[in-house]
Amino acid sequence: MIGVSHYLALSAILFSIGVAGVLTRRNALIIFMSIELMLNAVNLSFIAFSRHLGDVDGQVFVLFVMAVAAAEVAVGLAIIISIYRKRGTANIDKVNIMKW
Amino acid sequence: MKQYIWLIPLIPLLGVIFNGLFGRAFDKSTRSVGGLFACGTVLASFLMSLKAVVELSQMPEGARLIVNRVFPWIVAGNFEVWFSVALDPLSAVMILVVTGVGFLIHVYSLGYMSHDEGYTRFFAYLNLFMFSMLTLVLADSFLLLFVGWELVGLCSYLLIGFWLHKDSAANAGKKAFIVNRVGDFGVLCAMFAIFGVFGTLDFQKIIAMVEHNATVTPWFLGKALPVLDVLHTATPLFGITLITVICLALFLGATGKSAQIPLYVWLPDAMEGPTPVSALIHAATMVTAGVYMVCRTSVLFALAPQALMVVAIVGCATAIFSATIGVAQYDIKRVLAYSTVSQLGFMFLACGVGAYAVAVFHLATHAFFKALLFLGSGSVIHGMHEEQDMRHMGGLAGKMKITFATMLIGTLAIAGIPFFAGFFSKDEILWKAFSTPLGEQFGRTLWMVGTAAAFLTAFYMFRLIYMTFSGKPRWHEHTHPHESPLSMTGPLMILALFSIIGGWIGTPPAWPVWQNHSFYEWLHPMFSQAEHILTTMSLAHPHHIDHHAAHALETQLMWGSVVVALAGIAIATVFYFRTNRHEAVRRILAPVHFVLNRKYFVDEIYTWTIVEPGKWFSSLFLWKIADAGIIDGFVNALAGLTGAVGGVVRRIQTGVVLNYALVFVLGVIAILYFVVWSGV
Amino acid sequence: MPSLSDIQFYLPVSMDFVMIIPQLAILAFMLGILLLDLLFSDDETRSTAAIAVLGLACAGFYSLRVLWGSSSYAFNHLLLIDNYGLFFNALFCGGAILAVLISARYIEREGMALGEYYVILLGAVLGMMIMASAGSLITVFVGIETLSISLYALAGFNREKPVSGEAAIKYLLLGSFATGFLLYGIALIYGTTGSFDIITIGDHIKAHGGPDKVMLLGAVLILIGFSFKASLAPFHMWAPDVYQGAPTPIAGFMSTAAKAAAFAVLFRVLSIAMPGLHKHWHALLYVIAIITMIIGNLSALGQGNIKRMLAYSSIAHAGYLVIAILAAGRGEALGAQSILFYLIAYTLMNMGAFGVLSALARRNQNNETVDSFAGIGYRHPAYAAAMTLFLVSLAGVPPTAGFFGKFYIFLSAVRADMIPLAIIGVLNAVVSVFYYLRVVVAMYMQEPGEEIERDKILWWPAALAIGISAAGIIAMGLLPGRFINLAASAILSGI
Amino acid sequence: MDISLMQIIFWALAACAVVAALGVVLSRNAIYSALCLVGTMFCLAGLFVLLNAQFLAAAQVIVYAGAVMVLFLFAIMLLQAGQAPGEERFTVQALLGWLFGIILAVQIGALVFVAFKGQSAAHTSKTGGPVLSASQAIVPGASATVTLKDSYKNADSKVKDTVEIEFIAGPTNEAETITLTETGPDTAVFAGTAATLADALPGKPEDGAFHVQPGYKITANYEDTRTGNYRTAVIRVRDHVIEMPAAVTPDADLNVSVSSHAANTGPAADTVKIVVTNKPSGEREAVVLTETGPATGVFTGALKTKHGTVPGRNNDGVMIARGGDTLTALYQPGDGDKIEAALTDGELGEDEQIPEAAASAEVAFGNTESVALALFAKYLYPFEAIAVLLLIAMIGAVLIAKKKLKKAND
Repeated sequence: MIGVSHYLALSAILFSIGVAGVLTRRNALIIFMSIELMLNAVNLSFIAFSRHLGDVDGQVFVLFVMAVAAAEVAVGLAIIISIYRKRGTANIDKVNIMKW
Repeated sequence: MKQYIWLIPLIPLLGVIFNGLFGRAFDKSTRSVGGLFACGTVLASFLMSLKAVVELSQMPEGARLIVNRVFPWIVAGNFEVWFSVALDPLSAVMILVVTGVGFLIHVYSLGYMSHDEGYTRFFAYLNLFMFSMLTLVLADSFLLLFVGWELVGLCSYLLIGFWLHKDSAANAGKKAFIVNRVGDFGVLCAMFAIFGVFGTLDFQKIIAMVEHNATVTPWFLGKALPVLDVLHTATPLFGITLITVICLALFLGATGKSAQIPLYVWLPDAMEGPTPVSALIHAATMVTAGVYMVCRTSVLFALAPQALMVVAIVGCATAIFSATIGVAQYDIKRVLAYSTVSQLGFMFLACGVGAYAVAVFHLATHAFFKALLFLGSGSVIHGMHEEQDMRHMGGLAGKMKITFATMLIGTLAIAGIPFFAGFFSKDEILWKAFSTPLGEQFGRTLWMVGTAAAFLTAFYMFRLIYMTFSGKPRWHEHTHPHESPLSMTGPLMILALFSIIGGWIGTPPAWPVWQNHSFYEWLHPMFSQAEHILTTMSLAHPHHIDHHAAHALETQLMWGSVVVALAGIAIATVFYFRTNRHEAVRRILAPVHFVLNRKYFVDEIYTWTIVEPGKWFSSLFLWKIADAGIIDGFVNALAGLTGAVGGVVRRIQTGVVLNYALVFVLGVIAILYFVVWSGV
Repeated sequence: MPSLSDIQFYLPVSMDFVMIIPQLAILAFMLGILLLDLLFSDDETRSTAAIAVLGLACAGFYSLRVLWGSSSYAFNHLLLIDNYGLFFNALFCGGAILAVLISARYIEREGMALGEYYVILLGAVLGMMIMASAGSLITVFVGIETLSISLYALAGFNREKPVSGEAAIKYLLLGSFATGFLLYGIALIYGTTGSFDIITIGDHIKAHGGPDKVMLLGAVLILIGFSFKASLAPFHMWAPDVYQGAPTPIAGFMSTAAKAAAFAVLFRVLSIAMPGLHKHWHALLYVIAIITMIIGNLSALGQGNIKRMLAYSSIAHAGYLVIAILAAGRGEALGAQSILFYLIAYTLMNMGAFGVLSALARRNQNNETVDSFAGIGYRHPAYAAAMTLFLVSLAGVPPTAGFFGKFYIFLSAVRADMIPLAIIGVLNAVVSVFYYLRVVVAMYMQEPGEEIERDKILWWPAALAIGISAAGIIAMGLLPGRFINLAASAILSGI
Repeated sequence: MDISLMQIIFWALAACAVVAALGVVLSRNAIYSALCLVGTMFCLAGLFVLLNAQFLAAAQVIVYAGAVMVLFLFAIMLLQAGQAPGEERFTVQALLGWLFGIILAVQIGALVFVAFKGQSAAHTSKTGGPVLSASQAIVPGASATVTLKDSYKNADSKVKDTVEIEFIAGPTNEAETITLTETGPDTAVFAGTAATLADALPGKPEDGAFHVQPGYKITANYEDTRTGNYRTAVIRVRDHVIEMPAAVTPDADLNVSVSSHAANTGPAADTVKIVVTNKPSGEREAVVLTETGPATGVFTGALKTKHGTVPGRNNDGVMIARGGDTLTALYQPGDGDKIEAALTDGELGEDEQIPEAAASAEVAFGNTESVALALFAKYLYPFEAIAVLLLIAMIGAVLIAKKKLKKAND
């Protein structure tokens, strides 16, 4: 039987893949996509719990997460574009003027 | 007046505001208004103090206490501290000294700083200092005392670094501030511990609780116990009793502010500030704050004999240690600085043997003659156009008569010559050390070391006088020494007067004529409780000298110390008094050249066997290695170490955001492991 | 299951809206500025600033005077309207007013004078207000994100400056990364307790007795999310770079008001939703407090850039605040009060310090460094005196606000039987003196090197803000009782 | 839907999602990453459907896969960031990144998987599985009501079935078996009582009543024979017990009763005073309860409630309340012993769920209507706040991405 734990484990795996993506990639856009992956994984958890508890609130939260993620993407892409204009790269490890 | 004690510290604050706000508006011709205003506020404060003390003295002896609760200051649950000031015999002595000497130094500064750029700024700082110091001594609780404590530290920092164009001044200011913070750490810890035990920070309440052995419920015990049991049985650190820990923490603060081993290093450097500052802060008032605090908490210290012994040993060691260094110095202000450290050591020695009243007495007399000596040296420096090296002085006695005469009086006072103020207080300290209830052998040792320090004091002070005022002029060609204006010599003369008569209000019991113990009687109620605790303790280890024998012994010791002081002067005279005259004599009387040469030979043997090794030892080892190397090195190493660790820590911040995310996830993993997986 | 007939129980009523008038005021002024900005000419941002100040003042006044004393909820427990939240509303408004005053000329000088700047700033305040009053993890999340997105935009507002963009991208990437963890935590807490409502969660955790591991995992992840916002180690790494790169008034705003918001929500969630997990979060935050103070202070020691130094010092200050939270968690009333007291003090002194920096430091001229402040004491005595006051207060020297803030915190730690933590805190405070003092020494005791052009010194609005901060610090130092009583009344009715 | 088919769909979607997610992270080319992400999102949308969240599945496809990803693709094209250089380098950072990712997956995944193992994804706790409940607290000598809902024990739908449950009193470990009888022939609800005697003696097992004193605890562990899980019921014995209905509707009276032998001071009918607090609004009302007869030790009384949203005045005899409020009654006897009506808080307005309604709810769950009802009624406030957030994001994004700022005011 497919229980709630399967969904949760899948969610944890997807979340961790997203985390690994953030940690390993240098392209700002791909890092962003990895973060989206993390958020999507969390959404899966929310919906699985929502179903498990028989409570619709979890689904409402997922809607909010989607809206917020969209907002973050909009601002984030704008910032990446502005940085690209200045430095001609979207590689995040080149963005290190400020350190120590 | 009784309701207005709190005005005494506040009046100088007016001067701060006046000079702070309008100081920049004055030009060179009108700025003396600011200086006069500053002097006026301190004078007003002095007069009010005088009035208040007179009123205090008219109260019955056991009940001499005026408390002004101004407003509730910190209220947090059951914890309540009032902004309140208290005048009792101890703080009465302090405010008179602070405002009195402070006023004279203000007047002196009118002349001394008249050509300086930051004239009004200087007076604003001085007034701020008066405010802070008066707050400190009038404080009714540890908290307000600590506020004053920090503020005087800040003022000291501002004033040391007053001449900011000098790099050394800036560094000295920094050194003072940082070293003092180490001491403050001790005071803060002690405050928290005291609050933890007593549940209050009020001096009166704490003393009353000790007196009645009140029942307290400290948080760390969770049960009610008599306070003395708590203090004597709790052992927070390495088996040391709580009361000892508290007292040692307090004393750590005192060593910082009062420049004792190991935290004295800042004071000699502090001489980078203008001379009136050295006189006011680093000789007469601020540095005595540590002594004042120990006296203020005398009851607590009396309960901790081990801590008292530490105080006595540190005081005694500082006295001899800095005296030896003083012998090898050429900068006139540095000699005085080391002498200050040494004299403060005497005061702590007195505190450590339970003779608090004597400590306060020496504090007062020292304030007079040390302020006098510093102001005198300032007058010399002023007259010599900012020359501080004694090797470039000499023969000034004729050029600066008043300065010479007054400084000579000050020197006689500090050297412990009978009839001068310093004699009475220092002699009594040595006697009290000799007869301490803390142990016979211990007392003898303290006395011997103290007497040796007194001998050195007499020696190096007369060395200073001879090198500065006697012999041939060694100054640079275009230097034209001149006597200072009346605004500077006036305070010198007044202070000289006090350096002579100041000691007569508290003669030792062994003094043959004109017995007068009014100073000790005045302070008696302040320390009777602490002395009672100490005497009952000494009954446990009886070494009771009968009264008559004691009197005889004290007389002998008194004469002994006079002889020692005279010996110091004599040796100084042999080596420094007009030594250059020998060369003249040698040229004129060629036939006796051989004899003179032999004499020189003796001199040289003496010099090379005793003085030079001594000088070498003191200058190379004590000054260069112990002081500059070990202690400075320790402070620097500490700063360097934290800096180095900081440098490593900050390298984690690589600037690459991916590394930050890595650290983030590492943190998450570690926390999940410790809290979720291994916990529960 | 909700059905149509249930709607009447959930639909908001007028009382709900009365309770959020401060938020509505901010929103109204936000939209108003957005519209008016179209009418004004391009360069006209000063009147916009004035309107923003007016709006913030209205919201702050309404919170502190009219709504003060409410103990209610709004919107189906999504918001808890109590003195605690109202206090923070006022604090955010105060901090934002200072930020606006400092910004007024700053953004002109830096060539980024756009009315939208204030719109986004007000948006950030709105987000903070939602956070401080949040009664549900949903509102917590929405508040945090409103604040964060506003701050991402503000950090990168000065596009012409490479560091500004760098600050924005670093903040955004790490911020949304942290949001992922926060959300995961919320999901797990929701799954184990069946609710987003923090009171219900708290009851559930308490009733549950021993914590189940998933619940603990969720709680820990939520705490990590908050720790990021509050810049607690090891989740602090963004702070130095972001503060340094962001426009200076915004850096001040982030390090004070935004941090206060993070602490507001952290403390409320800990004390309402997680008392049942006290043992666990106490141990966790204990370690975090120590690491945070040590890393913040040690890193600040070697900084040559004042802005960056203040950033590290702000990390250290977050560590002190955690001590207060720990004391409060042990039932020490003073601990809770000292959080609020410290936050007022910290807002005043840090905004003030960043204000002086904004006023004196011109962009792209590398004159945010300690060395460039050499001799300022003579050329700009008023600013230098104010800066000295702020730094001295940050170092915790009495009788300033900073001293009493630290005093209350360490006292509460001692009372809550956390002596080692108090001692570590005091030692850290001693170390911090080294780097604060360096600036003072430079200002008064170092000869200026080459003359740095400081022609466009910001004057009156910024000076007003600096003056207000300085006066506040002195007032708090002289009358700390008043302010601790205010904090006490904010705590008593709230948590 | 056939179980095995559902399993196949789940495993297929899950595998696709993981593979696509790895594709996002591993692709050298950003465009492939983006396409893989779209794939992951489609798989997740499918899983959402499996979880009965059809509306969100649609939103996932439209908002994420549609709008957000198109935005990403535009950005990639605009920045020509498809093949960014420098990605090929192997670094410690990458190694640690993967290591940490795996650790995190194990840490979180294993924990949640084990914790929820064997629990159905579908909502169980209200509709299925046994529910054992009992009076929360009683005074010594009173009887506690025990009810059990367990459809599995409804062996014969024609007759009233019985269930026996063993209760153990602590600390004496006295065991009694209580027989619960079905309330009707096919209700699957069983009821019974546990009698007690106010008696300090340790009673014999199975003598029909517990010998208890205040402070004792009577517990039962009831095994759900289907899953092997235990349900626990606890009855606490106290000096005083305060009782209140679990729910009342607005404008109805709130009946409160207190049992207390100590308050029964005289032979006449005594009174006790309790305070009812409306937790969210803070309104307090004092209620005087009268003893039901001389020396019964049971006191009853009622408090008027009125529907309203503005908190009323304290002690005016009427409690102003609205749906969702929680009322707490507090009885404070003279000896300072506080007793809260711990779990007898009432929820105004919501009638208790009728078990039969669950089936229809299961169908309605997750559909557009139920999400919309929650969104526009209960969560209207954050919904509006999100609108503001989007506005701010829009302004910010436009400003930052705009080509040139105004000239610096130098």
